[in-house]
Amino acid sequence: MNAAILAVVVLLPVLAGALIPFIPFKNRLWMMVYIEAAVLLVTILMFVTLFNQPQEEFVLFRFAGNLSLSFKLDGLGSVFAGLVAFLWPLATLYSFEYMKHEGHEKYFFMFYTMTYGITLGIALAEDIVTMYCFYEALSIVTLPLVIHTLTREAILAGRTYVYYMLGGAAFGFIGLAFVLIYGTTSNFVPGGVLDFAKIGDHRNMILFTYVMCFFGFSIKTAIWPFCSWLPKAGVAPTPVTALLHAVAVVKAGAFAAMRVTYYSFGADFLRGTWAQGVVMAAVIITIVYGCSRAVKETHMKRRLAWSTVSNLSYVLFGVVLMSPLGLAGAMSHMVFHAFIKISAFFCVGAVIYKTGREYVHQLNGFGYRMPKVFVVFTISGLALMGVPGLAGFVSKWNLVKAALDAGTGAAYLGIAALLVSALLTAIYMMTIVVRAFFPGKDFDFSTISDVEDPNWMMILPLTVFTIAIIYFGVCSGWFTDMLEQISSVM
Amino acid sequence: MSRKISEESYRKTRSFRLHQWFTGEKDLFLDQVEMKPQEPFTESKKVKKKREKEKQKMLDQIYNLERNRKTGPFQTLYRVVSVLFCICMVSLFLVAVSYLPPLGDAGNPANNEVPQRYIENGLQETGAVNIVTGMILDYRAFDTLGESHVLFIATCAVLILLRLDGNKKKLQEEEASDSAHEPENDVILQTVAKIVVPPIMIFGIYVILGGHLGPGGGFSGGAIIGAGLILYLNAFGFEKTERFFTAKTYKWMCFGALGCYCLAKSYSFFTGANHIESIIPLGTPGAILSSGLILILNICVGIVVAGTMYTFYVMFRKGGF
Amino acid sequence: MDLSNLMHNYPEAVSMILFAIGFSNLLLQKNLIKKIIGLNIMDTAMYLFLALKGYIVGRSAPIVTDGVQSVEAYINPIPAGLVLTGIVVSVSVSALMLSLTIRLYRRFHTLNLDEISTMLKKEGL
Amino acid sequence: MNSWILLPVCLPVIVGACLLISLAFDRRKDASGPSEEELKRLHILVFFTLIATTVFTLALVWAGKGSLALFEIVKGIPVYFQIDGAGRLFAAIFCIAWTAVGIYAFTYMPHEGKEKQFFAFYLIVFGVLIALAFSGNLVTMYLFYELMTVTSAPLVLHNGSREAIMASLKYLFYSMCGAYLGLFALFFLYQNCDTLTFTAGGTLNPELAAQNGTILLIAVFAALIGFGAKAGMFPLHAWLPTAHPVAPSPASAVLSGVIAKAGVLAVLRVVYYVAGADFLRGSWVQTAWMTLTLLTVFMGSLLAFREPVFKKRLAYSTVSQVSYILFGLSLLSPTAFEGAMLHTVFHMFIKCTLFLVAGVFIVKCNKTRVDELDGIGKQMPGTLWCFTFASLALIGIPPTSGFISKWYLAQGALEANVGVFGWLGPVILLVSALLTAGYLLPVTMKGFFPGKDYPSVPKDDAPKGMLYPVLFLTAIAVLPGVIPNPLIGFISRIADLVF
Amino acid sequence: MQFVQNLPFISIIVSLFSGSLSSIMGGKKAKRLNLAMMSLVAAMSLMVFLFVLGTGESYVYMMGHFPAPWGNEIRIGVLEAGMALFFCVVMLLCVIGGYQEQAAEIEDEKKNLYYIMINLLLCSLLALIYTNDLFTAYVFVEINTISACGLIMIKQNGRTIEAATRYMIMSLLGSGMLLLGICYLYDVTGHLLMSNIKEQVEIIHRTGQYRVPLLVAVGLMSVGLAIKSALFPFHAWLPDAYGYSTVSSAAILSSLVSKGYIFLLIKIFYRVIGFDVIQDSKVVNILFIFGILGMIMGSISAIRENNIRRMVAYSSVAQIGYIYMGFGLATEAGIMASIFHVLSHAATKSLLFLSASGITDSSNDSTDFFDLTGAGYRNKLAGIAFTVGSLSMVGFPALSGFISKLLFAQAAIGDGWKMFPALIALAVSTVLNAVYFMKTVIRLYTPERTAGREGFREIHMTENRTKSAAMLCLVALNLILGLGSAPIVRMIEQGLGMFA
Repeated sequence: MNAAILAVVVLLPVLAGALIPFIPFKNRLWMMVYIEAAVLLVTILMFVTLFNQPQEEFVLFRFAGNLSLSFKLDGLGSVFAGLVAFLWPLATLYSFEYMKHEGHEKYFFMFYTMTYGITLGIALAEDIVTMYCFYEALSIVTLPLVIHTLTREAILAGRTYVYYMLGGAAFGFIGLAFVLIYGTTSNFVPGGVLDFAKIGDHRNMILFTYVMCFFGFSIKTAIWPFCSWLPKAGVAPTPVTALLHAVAVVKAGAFAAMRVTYYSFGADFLRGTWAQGVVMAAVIITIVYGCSRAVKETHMKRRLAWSTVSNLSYVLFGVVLMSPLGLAGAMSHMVFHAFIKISAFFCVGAVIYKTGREYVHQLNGFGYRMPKVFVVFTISGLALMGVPGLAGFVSKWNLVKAALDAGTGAAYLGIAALLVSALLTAIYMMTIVVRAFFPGKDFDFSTISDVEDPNWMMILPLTVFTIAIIYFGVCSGWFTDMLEQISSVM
Repeated sequence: MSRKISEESYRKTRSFRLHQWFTGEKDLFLDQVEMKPQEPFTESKKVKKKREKEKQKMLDQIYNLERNRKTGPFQTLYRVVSVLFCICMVSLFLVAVSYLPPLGDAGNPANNEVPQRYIENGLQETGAVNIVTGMILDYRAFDTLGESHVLFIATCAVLILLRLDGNKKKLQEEEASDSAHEPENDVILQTVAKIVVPPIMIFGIYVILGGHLGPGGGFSGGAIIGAGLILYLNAFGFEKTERFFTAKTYKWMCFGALGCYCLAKSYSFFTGANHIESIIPLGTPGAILSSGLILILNICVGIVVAGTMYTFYVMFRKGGF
Repeated sequence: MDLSNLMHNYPEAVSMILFAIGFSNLLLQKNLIKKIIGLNIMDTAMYLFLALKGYIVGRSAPIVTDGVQSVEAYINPIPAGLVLTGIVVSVSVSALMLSLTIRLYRRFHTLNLDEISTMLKKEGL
Repeated sequence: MNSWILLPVCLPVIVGACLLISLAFDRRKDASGPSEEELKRLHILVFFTLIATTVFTLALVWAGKGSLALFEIVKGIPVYFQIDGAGRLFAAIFCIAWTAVGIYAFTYMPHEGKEKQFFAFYLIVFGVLIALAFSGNLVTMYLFYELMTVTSAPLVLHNGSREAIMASLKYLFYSMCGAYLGLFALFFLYQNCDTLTFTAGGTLNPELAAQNGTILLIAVFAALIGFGAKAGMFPLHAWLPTAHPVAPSPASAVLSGVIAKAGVLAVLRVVYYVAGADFLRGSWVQTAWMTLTLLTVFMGSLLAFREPVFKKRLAYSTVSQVSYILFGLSLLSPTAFEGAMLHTVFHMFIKCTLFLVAGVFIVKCNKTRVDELDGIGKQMPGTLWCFTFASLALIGIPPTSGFISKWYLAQGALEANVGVFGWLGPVILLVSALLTAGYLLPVTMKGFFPGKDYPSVPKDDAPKGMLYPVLFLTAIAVLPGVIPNPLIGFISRIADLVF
Repeated sequence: MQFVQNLPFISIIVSLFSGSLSSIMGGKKAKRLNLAMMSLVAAMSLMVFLFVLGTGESYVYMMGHFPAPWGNEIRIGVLEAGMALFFCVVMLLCVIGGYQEQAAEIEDEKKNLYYIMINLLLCSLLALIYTNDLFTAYVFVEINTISACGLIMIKQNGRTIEAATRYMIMSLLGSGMLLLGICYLYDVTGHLLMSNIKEQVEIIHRTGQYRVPLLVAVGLMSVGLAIKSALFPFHAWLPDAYGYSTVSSAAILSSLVSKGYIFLLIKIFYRVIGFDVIQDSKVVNILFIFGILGMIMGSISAIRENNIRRMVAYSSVAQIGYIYMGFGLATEAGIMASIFHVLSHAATKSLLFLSASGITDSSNDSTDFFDLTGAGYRNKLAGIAFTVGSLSMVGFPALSGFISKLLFAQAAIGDGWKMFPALIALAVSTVLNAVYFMKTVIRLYTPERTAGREGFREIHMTENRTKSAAMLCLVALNLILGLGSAPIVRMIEQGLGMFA
């Protein structure tokens, strides 16, 4: 199984997406079938490739000196690619239903499917230059999705979004330049590529570059000083906020941070240095800051967006521990949080789609009128809080195990931050659930008589995600082993 | 021992809040959870109008010229800084001059083999008695070619700015204003011009033609002829000069001179670079028709310079020939 | 900074001072015409400096008189040629600047460049 | 034999879940309340479930052996059930009290309405409690601890008023905060113990514990505070006084009587079955724990003394009485441990009786404040007599059960070499006993002797359905005082294992 | 001496002669002559470039019968031929792109004067690239200045005349200092030919006799040329000059004119003074600091701008800051990065100016941001072209901006104290670029109901055929620079090798 399939997997959705506005579909159904077929085909191809793991790399294009766009499948890449490939068809199905009454769908699905290919490109990138190119392409392709509704605040949100993204890429660029100069090769090699003969005395310079590069790449993961774009991007339609700002775009940022930390600069070079201290501090602040803002936020999507900000810093916390266990913990939370958050966002999306209500205090008594949606929401809430028996607890457990294994004071502080944020998560999730199921004594149900559950296209993804959350909660042993085996290669 | 305070003031004290927390009546955290969303920002019409008025007032403030003139510190600061900059520049130059090779000393680095060859076999190679003309028009001919084109492009620029022949009305009005100040047929000037203009012209031609034999050349001769023309125009007004010097003549004259100059020089460059023997005879030194192309080039340059001088003056005066 | 060489090179020092005067005039003067005058001062100082480069004590102008072609007889001809070219450049540039000033004066009736730009901003052209 | 453990856990949970689903359907049909015979069928169903679960649990308590591992929550740590000494004791007292209050609730609930929702959650919490009692390792216990919190919150907000919802949210978040402190401890214990399964005497790995001792002590202290939240210990006690007045009486009875003991069980498991008593003995954690418990005991009874609302007064009394138990545990000596266990048993039944009596007063004559209660004895002599006997037991007058547990506690305090607490503990217990008398006996005095000008009023006592459970609970509360030996023998057997 | 070696000389003479020839022609004929001349010169430059690439070493071409120190000479190497070719192509595209504006905005009888200016500008650029003699360079710098001033003022409204005046004042200051520098150099070394000066400079450097005048000469020449190419503190004239002149002159000015001076400065650094003398003279640090300031301040003032043409003008102040920062690094890699950035900036900036004019055409000719909302839908090709231009400016991969940023970063690394300011300035200025370019791109693509308003109309690609063609070629050029940058970088490296 040669590696050409990697390039096919990346370029097919980009091509399919780009063609959508130009193909004259007879009616909306045919368009839906075309898009869903394309996405499913890519997912199947992806899982076939994951299944028999082609080892050799595939050079797509060599454009300057030793710089080239090339793909290679390794452990970390296959986890992220697998996650994206699993979620995308379901999210597309959901967005068919959601986009029914939103405007100009063709452009929406064009960029939506192209993002799929580009995210796979990031996952399968073999060296830092390819990843950087797809990383930048991702910011540009997702911009039209953010400003899809073209209202005034959508434009403002889009503008902030693009400033942060390109700003981050600019700082990440410095890291890229450093790796190209000081690294033995631009490829991703587990354990780092820096050759210390060349670095010689100025270690601090490299550490400073690493900090700049980490902040550059993790701006997409909404790290504390630069996290205001994520809640603002909540103005986009729900499939965008759900898939992109809870799963694809932000996880791509975390994935890039993992690649840079473990595969370019090398974890043991960075462990114990002041750079790790600075980065750890920012991550811990984000964990607590994200949750505290979520508690005060009354707009549902923004509340979940702030919760994503804090949960992403869980992933970064794992990355920043600079140990193989830390990486395994980060990957596990990346996957589980993706399932939990996307189901929460889809529930909120269903509420908005059916009733158009967006604020928490308008949800009284919805539990009875939309039982399926709110049961799923409760399960994802419990999972997010970290109730044992659901996926959230397992990933928290892996992260904490790694932190304990690291054993530094900052790691313990991180654990405390994790628990404080879990408590705050409990607060902002449970208030919604209690309000939905127990509206209070004198609440007359006539006011919400028109509310009822959406049709199967929305319910199917929700059920699949809930089953996944419970399944991973109940038996996640094999998955954690796999992750540890991937990261042990460090 | 503690004063008995009223119920309301007690409610505001810190100990009461602590008691509330301790007994659990009121929790400092729970009630804030369900805030209502803020209303969108709306601006009443009156406020909007006031803001517009203020903005306009501010704009006038910025652009009022008198106040700008007296902008106090900024102007003086700019002036002081510039003066300081010039002073330190002068001192820098003086220091540099003090380190330059001594003036007039024969051993200066400038007197190396380059001027030596010019002087020793300049006459044989270019045929020009005046070594400087030989250098300008033969050794370093490319600069002088560029030179004449600088003149040409300057005239074009001036034409762009000042030529008015586009709209007739403006031309008449310009003509009227031009002659308004000049006295008609100023007798003294005309008689002096009648006496002086011919010798000027002849002397100019002499200087141009004698360029390769003695001091002079196309540039200085052309300037003299140009000055003569301007004097003639001043004295006899535009009707007289239009008879022999119109825009068309100028255009063709200028193109002819430059074209011939360019072609002649490119011939000599081409033959030089490809080491082909150029067929132009150098003639006997000292004779008028000696030193190959230099004479022709001098004439062309003279024409260009004279035309330019005259055009500048005419453009400044009337914007039309 | 040896003073004796400076004393010996006093003509170049004078030309440098002239250059500085011209330069500061061009920079500081508000009136456009005075700027152009400053420009001309600067150029003439430049050509003085350049002409001085070629001067050698006790030698005459490089025109071959009665067949004498030895180097000791004549001064260095190159600076003379360069000065000639320089003069032509400064003539054409001054002409251009003057015509610009005329056009500006016809349009704005002031010669102060800063005032002109504030007027333009005010019109929001 | 071990798969039988699942039965008493799953039965109530499944029945409760079915009730909830049927509740969702009939909500869809019509908003009107359930009809008469529907209610009857509901009562019968709930009654049989309660009885069956109690029978199965008591069978397990009596003859149950071995352990059962279900699925793995986290790699290497399964959901693990194990029947051991403490588990038996707590499971037994849980199901007895739970059934009695359940029967009482049949007649009480028409006063509140929405019986199906109440009984659904009531049964689910019962199943979770049994699972909690029998849980075999710390993670399983933590799982059922959190489930108990989440499922018991609807009991508090049953009547749907705004204060009820706010109180239940507060209850939820305080116990969540407690749970997360417990989780914090759990992580560190996982790192430093050989295994998390409960083994009497603790599974701490000696050299690991020596190596990072300080962080481990902090962790255990966090667990004490965290799990102590459910037991109403000082820093996180504030939810009790808010939750009880708004909850329906059976719910508040169960809440303060049974669920508070779940907190005690959690603390007991962490201290005696994972960390191990000798790890904490003499450390600053023990002293801090003792001071907190004594502070709560004293503060609780002081606040109860001044509280006009009858159920809030009982809530404060719960806060102080449960801290008696925690004080016993904190002394880390065998007799004190036995005293604590005894007091757990007795206090559960006494507090259930008191709250049920309060429920009767609310249902019959809609009186919630204490000063309204004078002359109640004339109207309902039987109920007030039960109240009097229960309060005597609580105060610790010799023939009743309270005296024995307080005696063992005082004995344990003097016996354990804990420095100043040796004598300070018993003194505070004594003073608080007096205060308990101070806030309970006036109710009986005013009830029976309202003074001359009280109009004579006809005697109509509580309805049968409520009176018999109250009588049954009073009997169980008071009688062990008379024949304590079997209970003490059973508890001393647990104590020998642990120390 | 094959014939192809004469082609550089012939291209200079042809452009010179066509300049004077078009003075006697009418507007239309002059336009056709200009087009023919430019394409002829481009073809000749291509042939020279291929020839020199083949031989692999630079050759000297004597102008006239007398060898170098006596007569003039031009020197043609890979770098010079490549730059000449690139400049001709870009100028051709800029002029073609602006035909419609030229027809509309310039008075009929002054059209031929405009084409004279363009011809002579091209001639002076070629001479600047090829010349090997300092004084010839000065003469053609003068021609360049005057023709550039002509280009600025051709539109003859109040703004352009005022901009032309400011431009002339600053340029004359610059050329005054340049001439003074040349005089000092002549006085100290005795030569005007670059290679001879170099030997003298090495002697001076060793003996240390005339060190101060040499330093002053280098300083004067660098500052003079910096003033002329609008480096940061001396850029006051640039926004008005580029902002208000016609489209093709703005494009030519921004991408070619200032680059001619920069190329002369490279020659002075490499061929006249020699690289080691430069490195220990402090002049390079001054240029570095001005470059860094330019990068930041240029972008900041671009953000504050409310007029799209002036915003693009300010952004070229920032890009020139990049180039001078490359000089400031005073390493081989730094110069190489600057030269590549010269090429990439020329291609991107002219694309931006052409597309900006296309956008303003479709929005009632107003350059105010408020009217441009939704212009991307009205004029599709201009919208796409502007987006490609801004993405290249921001450093989007696969476009030329990314490669030049990469080369700058690689040059900056490992350069002592200069590394951190350079890298941070690079990152910050990319962010600032992103801010004002993306703001505009988003504004272009927010739909706006302009059916009613007059002057707002849909412009189809075929309406202005020449401009669309020019824009497409420039986009292609950008992509070639972005994707196929490896051969170009190798060509520059080889050129620099034989440049000294």
